[in-house]
Amino acid sequence: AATPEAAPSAAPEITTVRLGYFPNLTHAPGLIATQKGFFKSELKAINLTLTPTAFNAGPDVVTALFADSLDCSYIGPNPAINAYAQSEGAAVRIVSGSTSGGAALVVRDGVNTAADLKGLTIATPQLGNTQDVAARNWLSEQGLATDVEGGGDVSIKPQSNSDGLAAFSAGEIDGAWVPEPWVSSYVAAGAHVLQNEADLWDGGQFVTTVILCRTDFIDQHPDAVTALLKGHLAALDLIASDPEGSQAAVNLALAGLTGSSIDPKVLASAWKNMTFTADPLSATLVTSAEHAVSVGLLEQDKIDAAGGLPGTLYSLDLLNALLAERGEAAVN
Amino acid sequence: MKQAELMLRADNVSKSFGPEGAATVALSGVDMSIRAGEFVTIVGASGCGKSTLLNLFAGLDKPSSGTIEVNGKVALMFQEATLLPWLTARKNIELALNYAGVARSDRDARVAELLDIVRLGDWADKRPHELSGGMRQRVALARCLAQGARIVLMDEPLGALDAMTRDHLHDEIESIVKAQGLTVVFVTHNMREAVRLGDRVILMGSRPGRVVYEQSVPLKRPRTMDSNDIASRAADLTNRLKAEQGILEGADS
Amino acid sequence: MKQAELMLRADNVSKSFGPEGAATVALSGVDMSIRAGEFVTIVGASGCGKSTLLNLFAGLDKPSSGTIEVNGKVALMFQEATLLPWLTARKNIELALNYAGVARSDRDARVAELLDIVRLGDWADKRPHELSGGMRQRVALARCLAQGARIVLMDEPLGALDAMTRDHLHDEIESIVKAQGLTVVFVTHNMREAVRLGDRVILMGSRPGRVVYEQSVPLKRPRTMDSNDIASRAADLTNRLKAEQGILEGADS
Amino acid sequence: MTINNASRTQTTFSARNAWAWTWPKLFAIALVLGGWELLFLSEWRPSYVLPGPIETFDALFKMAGTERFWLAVKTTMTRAGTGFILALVLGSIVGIAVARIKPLRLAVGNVITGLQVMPSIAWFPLAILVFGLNEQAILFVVVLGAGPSIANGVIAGIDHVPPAFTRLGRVLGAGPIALYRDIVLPAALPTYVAGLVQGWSFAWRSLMAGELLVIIAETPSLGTTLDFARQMSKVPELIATMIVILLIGMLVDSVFGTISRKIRRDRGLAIDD
Amino acid sequence: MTINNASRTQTTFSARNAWAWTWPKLFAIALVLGGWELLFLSEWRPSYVLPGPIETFDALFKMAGTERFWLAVKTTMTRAGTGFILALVLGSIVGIAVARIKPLRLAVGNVITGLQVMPSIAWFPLAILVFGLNEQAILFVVVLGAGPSIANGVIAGIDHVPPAFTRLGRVLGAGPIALYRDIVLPAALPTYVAGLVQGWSFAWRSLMAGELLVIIAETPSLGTTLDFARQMSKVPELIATMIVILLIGMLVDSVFGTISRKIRRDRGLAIDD
Ligand SMILES: Nc1ncnc2c1ncn2[C@@H]1O[C@H](COP(=O)(O)OP(=O)(O)OP(=O)(O)O)[C@@H](O)[C@H]1O
Ligand SMILES: Nc1ncnc2c1ncn2[C@@H]1O[C@H](COP(=O)(O)OP(=O)(O)OP(=O)(O)O)[C@@H](O)[C@H]1O
Ligand SMILES: [Mg+2]
Ligand SMILES: [Mg+2]
Repeated sequence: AATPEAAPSAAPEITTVRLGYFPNLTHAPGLIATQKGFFKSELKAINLTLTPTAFNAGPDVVTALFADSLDCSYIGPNPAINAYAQSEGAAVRIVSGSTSGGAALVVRDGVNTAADLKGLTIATPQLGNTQDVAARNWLSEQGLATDVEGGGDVSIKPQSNSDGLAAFSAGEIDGAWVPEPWVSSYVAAGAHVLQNEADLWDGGQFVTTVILCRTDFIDQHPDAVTALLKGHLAALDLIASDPEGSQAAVNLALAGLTGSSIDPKVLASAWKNMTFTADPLSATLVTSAEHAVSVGLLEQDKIDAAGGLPGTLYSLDLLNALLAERGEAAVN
Repeated sequence: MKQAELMLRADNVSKSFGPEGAATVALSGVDMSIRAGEFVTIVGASGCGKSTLLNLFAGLDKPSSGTIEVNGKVALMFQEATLLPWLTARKNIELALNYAGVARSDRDARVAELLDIVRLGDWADKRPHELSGGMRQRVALARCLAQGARIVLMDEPLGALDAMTRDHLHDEIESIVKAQGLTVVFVTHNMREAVRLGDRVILMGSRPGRVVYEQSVPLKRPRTMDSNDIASRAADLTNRLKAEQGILEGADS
Repeated sequence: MKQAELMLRADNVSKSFGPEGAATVALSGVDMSIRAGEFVTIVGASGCGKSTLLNLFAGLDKPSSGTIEVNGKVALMFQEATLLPWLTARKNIELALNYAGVARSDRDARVAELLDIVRLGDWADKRPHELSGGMRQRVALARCLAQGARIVLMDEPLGALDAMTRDHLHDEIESIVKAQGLTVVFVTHNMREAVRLGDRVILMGSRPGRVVYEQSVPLKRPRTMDSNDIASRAADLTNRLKAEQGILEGADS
Repeated sequence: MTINNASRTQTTFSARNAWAWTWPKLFAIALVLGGWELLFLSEWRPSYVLPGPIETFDALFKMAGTERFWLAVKTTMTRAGTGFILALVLGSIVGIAVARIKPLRLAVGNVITGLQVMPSIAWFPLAILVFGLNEQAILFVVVLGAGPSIANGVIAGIDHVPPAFTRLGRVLGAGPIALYRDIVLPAALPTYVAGLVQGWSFAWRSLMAGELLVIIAETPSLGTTLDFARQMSKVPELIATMIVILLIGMLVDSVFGTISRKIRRDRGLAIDD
Repeated sequence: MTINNASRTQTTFSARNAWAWTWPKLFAIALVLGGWELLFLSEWRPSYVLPGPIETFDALFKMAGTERFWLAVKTTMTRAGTGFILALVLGSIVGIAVARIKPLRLAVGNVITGLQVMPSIAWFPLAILVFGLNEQAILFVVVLGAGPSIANGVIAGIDHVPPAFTRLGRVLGAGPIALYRDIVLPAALPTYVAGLVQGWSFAWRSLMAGELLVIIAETPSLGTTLDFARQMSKVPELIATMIVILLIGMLVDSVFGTISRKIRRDRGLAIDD
């Protein structure tokens, strides 16, 4: 029983926009825009400030959005769909895409075909996350059964990427379906790419990061969302025009948040596998969600209750207005 | 002499411990009335229920049947000197003064006075584990006197002391009791001590604990431990105790 | 009589507690020699170092200076009955038998025997908190006897007992000591008891603790507490104690 | 002041006692549920972040109706039990050794707490390296979580044994082993048992993290159930799992509580009430 | 058997004692480092999963050379301290109340352990709901982590106060507050202080998780440092951070240890050694 009190007239006064992102490579546009002050200057023009908050886990972002503690956030497609489905379509909207690509199945020497994987173990970052779903779906397409408990022809053992890498070096797992920069890290540790996820999608693109905002916030403060999107687009522009400079900015931002930065070589290699785009690639998200349903990691009835997919998940008018201003094609 | 106010009364008091079937009967049908200003000493075999009776009077335990009446504030000196190990002798006594409502400014002087009475003036700042057994007992005695209660129950308060210190404390206790008009119940195994101090001596028998004999001691005070009067009365009490226990023994082991 | 073997010896023993400057001197220059089969009783004012001396003999503490020699297994009965609260009276005694190497099959009978001696046959299966103070002391005594040591140190072992039980235990202790040829050091505040039991009585003075007087007791056994011989010797000891303490008091408070 | 025969009332024991035992619990439950329902009805937060008790218990009963749930409970309890017993044995041995052997104490005494404060996730890489991805790795994390706590409990217990008891042991002629077996450890038992509750909590919480380390085929677990509910933002399931964890914790506590009460009764530590 | 004057040797106290205090530690450190280096040299695992001590200490010193590191230590210690003190106050109050008020104990006694076993992450949603994304949310997680442990410590301590002391208090005429202030709590103090180490550990471990709840750019913390070193597979930094956590844990333990020793000495609980 979702009860959003969506009365635009009763828009509460705000002085700041609370934006979430992760210290992840896939959140590079957010990291760059924050680092370079793009958000700040755009918001300043409408007398708002930015309260950036870094997160470690998607669910916390969702809770924070639900709890009115956060307005918008860079986030992976899965938590976004969860938030949408759990709130029965009420609470959140995707306002823009951010990142695409940058995931692959990496395996140890001697594994050269899908068939070679039979009886082996691979890791994914987390049960039910994008890569996990992709891996299960791909394996089943290859005729290899998996199950949520790690049984089947190929045993999938979700675990944090760093544990996976340790397990890989210890010979405990034989491969992993991971996002960047982990693909590059595994390769550096002696693995090779068996399947680049990009090759599985039309046009080689599939969504890995979007910007998700509270529905209320979009309704009440479209100008603030527009300002955020402007900053986001500015970051995308920078990435396109100055890859080295943006990589340096990302590493600086990561160091600021985490105290560690990524080996520039790994970063450069990872960068090549990713595309940064405002296009939310909604078709790939829908397909990915269908995969999740088919492997039993998402409940169809929840999605139906929310109004289906894409349903009302996207709210791209503000983005499209900006794109139109810039003379670029609209996205959907 | 006009009958003084009734301070302590046990009316057909019984007390047993443990589950109904296998209970230990510590006291059975004990009647006792103690009037204001009386100094009653209780003697009796080990395990006959003396401590249990004092606990009942002090309200630490409830009788299994019968009634206990207590008419005023009670101080109890336990059989085993229970000092708080984290406090010095001085602080242990001060605590009692504090609860008795003695003003903070008066406490120091009062502690010094009490420690002098028990001859521990030099040991005020020692902690219990730094004191000998007898010293601990004396601190407990001082604390008991510090409570400022009108009714004082003492459970073998001088048991761990040498004759000399005992004599001294007999005098001190007697004079304090007299000066403050205290009502005292004093448990001891020393028959002479019982006669030396008591206005009345109560002899308890065991299994089950009960009152078997009472004797007023009309001797004039001051009394001395080695007076013949006291010796002969003490001998009489000892004989009665022996008789009482002898019966038991015949039936017993 | 040929001189028996030396069982315990203190040679110019001193013991102080606490930091160098503010130390409490518990014992100073104590010399003592106790031969096999001797029954030595120690009397002295409260706090004069009796327990400290027994601790040294038992090896629980080390002298600050001087030498302690001990020639055989020692049993010590503490001043405060220390029973293990999680064990019944029986088990407390059994533990000592166990350590003394008594075979498991013999222990039950031995426990029953010891509990009978201290007249607690019916209380074998009670835990310490279900016993009266005097009962606990008797269990501790039984345990001390259970240790099967040739040297037995007892620190006011009968202090919490009535005259009747005391008398009984005097006899029992005397006969056990004789039967087993034990060497005993027995601390008491009861002068008659000291004379009743001891082959030799040692009077200790306080501040600092030291030996001030020794007396052999050549009285024939069996002795009885109320014999005149014992009374007069006890009176003499009391006077000596008083004299000793009187001096102190004059100087002291 | 008159004190009357009070224990006479003990005859109507069972019925009254049961009620005295029950009502506070019922009252507390009613209070929590009532407050929660009120909060829910007040629409302080949308129901998808703060579901009402009805929805939550619905999720709980649905969950409890599945075989998978009971399998998860069984797996997790087995792991917790095994890990705890291992931690108990190792922690106790280390605790005794450290309490007894002075150089050892100086060497590693503080390290025990140092290990105790180490978050479980810090051990994951090591666990994988040493044990691989299997039950042992999970147990390793659990033992490293609970062991130091138990060892610290043992040390604290031994440290606070009244010296009268150890002196008694020496006087009785107990050898070092007998001294510990018969005197020091029994004397330390109450503190030790109290410490076990803490050890259990550490074991359990480490397990909840450790179960995410390795997902073993065909074995659902409470740790993953909790994490999955969280990852999927399924708040009713999350709260339902929390309730299950709470109930298990309470159950275990009442087991330890019973042991502790028995010990206290035996030693006369609980004289009244 | 001859016992000689032994305490004479106390004069050469300081030098010998310092050495007796130091060598076990040095020995233990040497042992650990030596074993580690040998393992490293054996090339059991590649150096990027198991770096050697040299590399690790290099990372440690590099880390310790940055201002950021000290800021992180300061932030985390401040949070731990604040959270612990809050947990101490609340846990103690709840513990005393539960130990003292029988219906309350029946109602919520077991719940305390139930809460104690709850993994920190389970509280994240509630923390965010109630407090939003800020320090309070982190403190909330810490308090919920450590509070129950401290409350349990208080309850255990109070439960094991010898009845002789409470009886004494009643005889002395102490009111309920005075009884607790002057007698029960001081008597429970040794157990209580021992329990505080457990409480601190819970606080610290909850904090390590709680710090991941919100990552604030200008305020680095040890929790995030640890987690990101792990997430980024920077094993030397991970181990270096673990060493820092270990050292802080040891430091805190030695503080509690000193308090505990003082208490024991005051009460004559530590007669020899
Ligand atoms: N652990 C200790 N620390 C400091 N002082 C102590 C310690 N043990 C004993 N003393 C001091 O040593 C002196 C002798 O004590 P001890 O217990 O030997 O006396 P005692 O003769 O047994 O007395 P009592 O008849 O009262 O038992 C006392 O002054 C006491 O304060
Ligand atoms: N808490 C208890 N549980 C069970 N039995 C008890 C308890 N307290 C006392 N008793 C029993 O009650 C009887 C009387 O004990 P009490 O302590 O009153 O004796 P007492 O006369 O003081 O003896 P003593 O002179 O040895 O101190 C004893 O048989 C004892 O075993
Ligand atoms: Mg008694
Ligand atoms: Mg003594």
